[in-house]
Amino acid sequence: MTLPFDVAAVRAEFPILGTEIDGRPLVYLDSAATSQKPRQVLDAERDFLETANAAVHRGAHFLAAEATELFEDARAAVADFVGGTPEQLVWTSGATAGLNLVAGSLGYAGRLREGDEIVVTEAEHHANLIPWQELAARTGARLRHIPVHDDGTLDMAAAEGLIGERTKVVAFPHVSNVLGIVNPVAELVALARSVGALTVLDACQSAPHLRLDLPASGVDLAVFSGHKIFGPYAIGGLWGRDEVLDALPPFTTGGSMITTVTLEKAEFLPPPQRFEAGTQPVSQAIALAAAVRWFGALDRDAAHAHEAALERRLREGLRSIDGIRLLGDTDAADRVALQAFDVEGVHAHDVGQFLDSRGVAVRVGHHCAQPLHRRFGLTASVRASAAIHTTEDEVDTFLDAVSGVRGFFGVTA
Amino acid sequence: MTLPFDVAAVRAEFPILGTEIDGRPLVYLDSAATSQKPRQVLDAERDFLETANAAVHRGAHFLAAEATELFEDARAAVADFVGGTPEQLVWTSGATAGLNLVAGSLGYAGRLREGDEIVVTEAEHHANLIPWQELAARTGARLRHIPVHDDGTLDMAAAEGLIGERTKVVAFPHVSNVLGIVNPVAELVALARSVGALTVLDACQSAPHLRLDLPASGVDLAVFSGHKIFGPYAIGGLWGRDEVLDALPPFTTGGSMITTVTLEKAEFLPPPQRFEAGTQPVSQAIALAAAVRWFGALDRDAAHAHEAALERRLREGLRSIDGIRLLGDTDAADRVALQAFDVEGVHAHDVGQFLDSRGVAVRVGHHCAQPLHRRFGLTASVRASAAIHTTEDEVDTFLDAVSGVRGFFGVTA
Amino acid sequence: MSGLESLYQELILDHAKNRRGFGLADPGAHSATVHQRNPVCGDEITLRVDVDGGRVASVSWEGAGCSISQASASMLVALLDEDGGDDGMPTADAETLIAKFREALRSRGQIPLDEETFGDAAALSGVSKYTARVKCAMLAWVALEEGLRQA
Amino acid sequence: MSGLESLYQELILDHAKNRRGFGLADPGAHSATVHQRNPVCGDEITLRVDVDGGRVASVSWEGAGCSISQASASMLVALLDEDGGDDGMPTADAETLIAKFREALRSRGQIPLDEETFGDAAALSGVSKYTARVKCAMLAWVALEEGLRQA
Ligand SMILES: Cc1ncc(COP(=O)(O)O)c(C=O)c1O
Ligand SMILES: Cc1ncc(COP(=O)(O)O)c(C=O)c1O
Repeated sequence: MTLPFDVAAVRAEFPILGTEIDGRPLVYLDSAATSQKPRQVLDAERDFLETANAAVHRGAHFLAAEATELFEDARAAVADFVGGTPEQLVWTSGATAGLNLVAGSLGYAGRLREGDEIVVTEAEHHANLIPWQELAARTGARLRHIPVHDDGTLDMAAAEGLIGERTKVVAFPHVSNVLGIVNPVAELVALARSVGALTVLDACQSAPHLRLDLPASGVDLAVFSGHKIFGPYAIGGLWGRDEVLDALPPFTTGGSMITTVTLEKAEFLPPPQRFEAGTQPVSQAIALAAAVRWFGALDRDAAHAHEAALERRLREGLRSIDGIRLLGDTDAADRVALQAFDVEGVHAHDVGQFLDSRGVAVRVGHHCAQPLHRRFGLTASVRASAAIHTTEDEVDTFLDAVSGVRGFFGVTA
Repeated sequence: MTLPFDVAAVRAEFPILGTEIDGRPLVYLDSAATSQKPRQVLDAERDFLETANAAVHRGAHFLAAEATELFEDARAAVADFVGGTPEQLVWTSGATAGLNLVAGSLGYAGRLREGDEIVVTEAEHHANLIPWQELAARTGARLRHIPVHDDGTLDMAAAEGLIGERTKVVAFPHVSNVLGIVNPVAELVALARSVGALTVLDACQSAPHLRLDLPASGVDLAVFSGHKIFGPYAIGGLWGRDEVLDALPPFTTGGSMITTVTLEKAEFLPPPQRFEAGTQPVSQAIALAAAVRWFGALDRDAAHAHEAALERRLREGLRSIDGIRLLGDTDAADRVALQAFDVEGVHAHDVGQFLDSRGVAVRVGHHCAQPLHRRFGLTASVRASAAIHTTEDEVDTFLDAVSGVRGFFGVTA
Repeated sequence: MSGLESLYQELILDHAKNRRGFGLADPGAHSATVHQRNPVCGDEITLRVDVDGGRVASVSWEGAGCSISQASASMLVALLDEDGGDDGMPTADAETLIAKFREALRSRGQIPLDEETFGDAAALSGVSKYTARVKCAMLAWVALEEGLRQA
Repeated sequence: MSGLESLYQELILDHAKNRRGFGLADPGAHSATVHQRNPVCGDEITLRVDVDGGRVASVSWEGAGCSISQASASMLVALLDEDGGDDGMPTADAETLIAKFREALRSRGQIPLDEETFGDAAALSGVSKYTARVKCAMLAWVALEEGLRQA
């Protein structure tokens, strides 16, 4: 038996959660856009900057040695958080940068040619779509996509037909940032492996909720963003299998990733340094390590049960309100506590404004997933997304506010 | 008459400057590697994260609106710091990222071909060298370099001969991070303009010391790093003329830089957003704005006089010590307070270790400028670099320590 | 909820439902058709303006978006109709109106829109306190500005 | 300055000045030549090892770097000379030594190098407290490890 999860104790670590909006307590349901940061993370970064800050990997002086150690310890902590080794963890400025690195490096390496195919899903965030479009345009490769069923799950039968001999890359989200559905990673990896294609996992929306073991997942490469897992902005991770990273050339170049440089030519270090040109996000790495240490130290089973309860309450609550249409409404798959929806007759922007007046912060718009919205006949939707600090009461406040939307805007059933 | 500069008041803003190393006060002479951060910067970032943090440019909710305003105000402040408009200021993760963006984008745009030439200097930081090597290798263009005289100044006669009809890009440092000499920007721009070449300025080492007016300087593009101008890691700026940025395609792609996206194709926003794929370094932008506001509010004339005095003391002091050879020792050019040197008979690493035992933090190694070191017959040097918070006493402590180096290591004249 | 009610006045919700000028008219001899988009929220408008003898002869539009953007477009048409009389508003006057409208909306609640000048559109005054919504309210007006430049 | 003096013991400065085994010998029948570089500080070494009948017959080297890296290479040669006797140290013993040396240097001052086993190289114990310098001290030893693998 797991103990009930102590959400009050968790909340106490987040200074911003005490904010009031127009006299009402803030209900922050926009964690999928960016998460709030616990005190531990803010303190870790500030402590570092006030006591140990110096350029890493370069100096003989005391601070430099201290900073280098903290920085490399941070790499080990974050690598461990996703199940990998420090050598497999490349710092990036975020998931978008990681995906561009992979697509760009494959392009520079000449790994794609005319006739080759790249497969993504219809549920892609633009960050896992446009870099592949650009790579396809530059190489003559063809970009194809796995369609999404009406309930939001991937059309795996179609995937089987799509992934074939020509497929060189299969890139997909672990969890779509609109649908909240956990995609069948093992099945997609199996399909890709059977044709020798590289798999690239967008783990942005799974990392804040699920326990990740990337090496065991079978994917070749994966990306995530620090600011979505209780860490700072401007840092993220690219994880890759040793032999996969080893075969990739650098995407960007500069200091700290070289061995010998002449005016004519440079030789590059092995991974991960090969991909880390220039001064790295040092204080952010240390803060991100604090984030994953904090998060990892929670009772993850109890935390998961808490989030699962939030998810059900959110989805079932929305379902029971008139005129609400859910995006990705299925019991046939695992989900995270994130739900996008459309309010019939009221534009998403107006819904968001109404909820804001009740202190409820949600995201409105296309959530960087225009193709997916188009597939559901929408240009925008409203998305509520919870985090480990969200309470059932907050979900209820949100649901209560949503019930008032159509009345306020004079839409009658 | 300018008032004497109040360095004690400045120092009081830097918590880390109170550190003791083995019972001796820290003398931080490694600001050219990374600068320390004043309280204002640490506070601005923390305040933001505790009270207003939210995803920018995307939400209708209160925090999102607040965050967006602060973020765009920050852009305006940093743009203003270099003399530009907000539309001309692209956020990057640092100078290296900015230079890779420019070189990569020129490559994608097909702006360089076989037979074209790119001109850099022999005094380049690897960040302003390797991206051009890579671009040259990918396009068939030729990379050439302006040599450096024995005294560290650029061989402008050679530059005149080198920059010609085939030249498409001239990239150079405003101030070399090893030589500390201010390069003749106007002359180089004139040469480049006369042949219609694009100019790219690496302003990493000038931004912390000189007042910048990039539009007036005549360059087309310029980069700088936040962490060297009292701001956070993981952020920097790329400044460009409107028409120059406008003609560049994106280097990386993803969310927030598009208008319409289909599964097949994306359309991009105008600059600066076109170059800002993915979640931006929001809290870092706000903190960097705090840095330049703090720095900009100092009496810059008095500050400059203070730094000029430090520079003279540093250079003249080193000159007077036996067995010291300065890199870039000239009175024939403006300089910043940064001096690299070689101690005859003692390896730079050992010098650094010795100075560290006296509490003095300097940088040792090739400082990401291997070709320049090779040109002076060295593989490594020691570099002392001051900032606005450095005192004359600190320079003296440093000089005193340097005088003891050869004795300790048993090197006799 | 007074903030919200001042933002979404009855008049705004009415205009958003009964949109004046909605449905593109056939292009005239001196007409321009402009497409504007708010990349942040996806609001879109296609606006057609017909200019005749230095006057705004007709404005029609199509589009999708939040109630603020829809109401604002509708109110703009109503204003041009009412103030322009039979011949239509002089283009110079329309340009002045747009500039004043922009100034007020960007004033963060400092400059109200007066009913005398802006008619029903004065109800949009409340928008200027919501910086994230200013672009929604401006969409049709920016489209008209661009159209007048082209026509 | 006791920290500094324990790092730079007399013996270290001596070895750095009078380097044992400096200058590459002619390659033997079963020799390997290895180049190692410390990308952080630019220290470089080229080391040649000659293996004969499962024993380290000779080691010579060239290189440039800080006194720690130079002294460490010199001390390594001295140790092999003294402990190996006329026939040279068995390669398995050399490998064990290298492993122990690495363990001690990475121990952050926890594991000292004993003189019995490491001879003059025991003077490098102090390095293990300076994490930034561990690579300097390891350079020659890593080169030998690689050389034994190849020879
Ligand atoms: C002259 C110069 N250019 C470029 C860089 C690269 O800057 P960053 O490492 O912050 O990207 C530096 C500093 O490392 C520098 O001193
Ligand atoms: C599924 C998914 N992929 C990619 C991204 C891009 O992440 P970032 O903007 O942090 O680079 C996001 C978030 O914006 C996301 O939700």
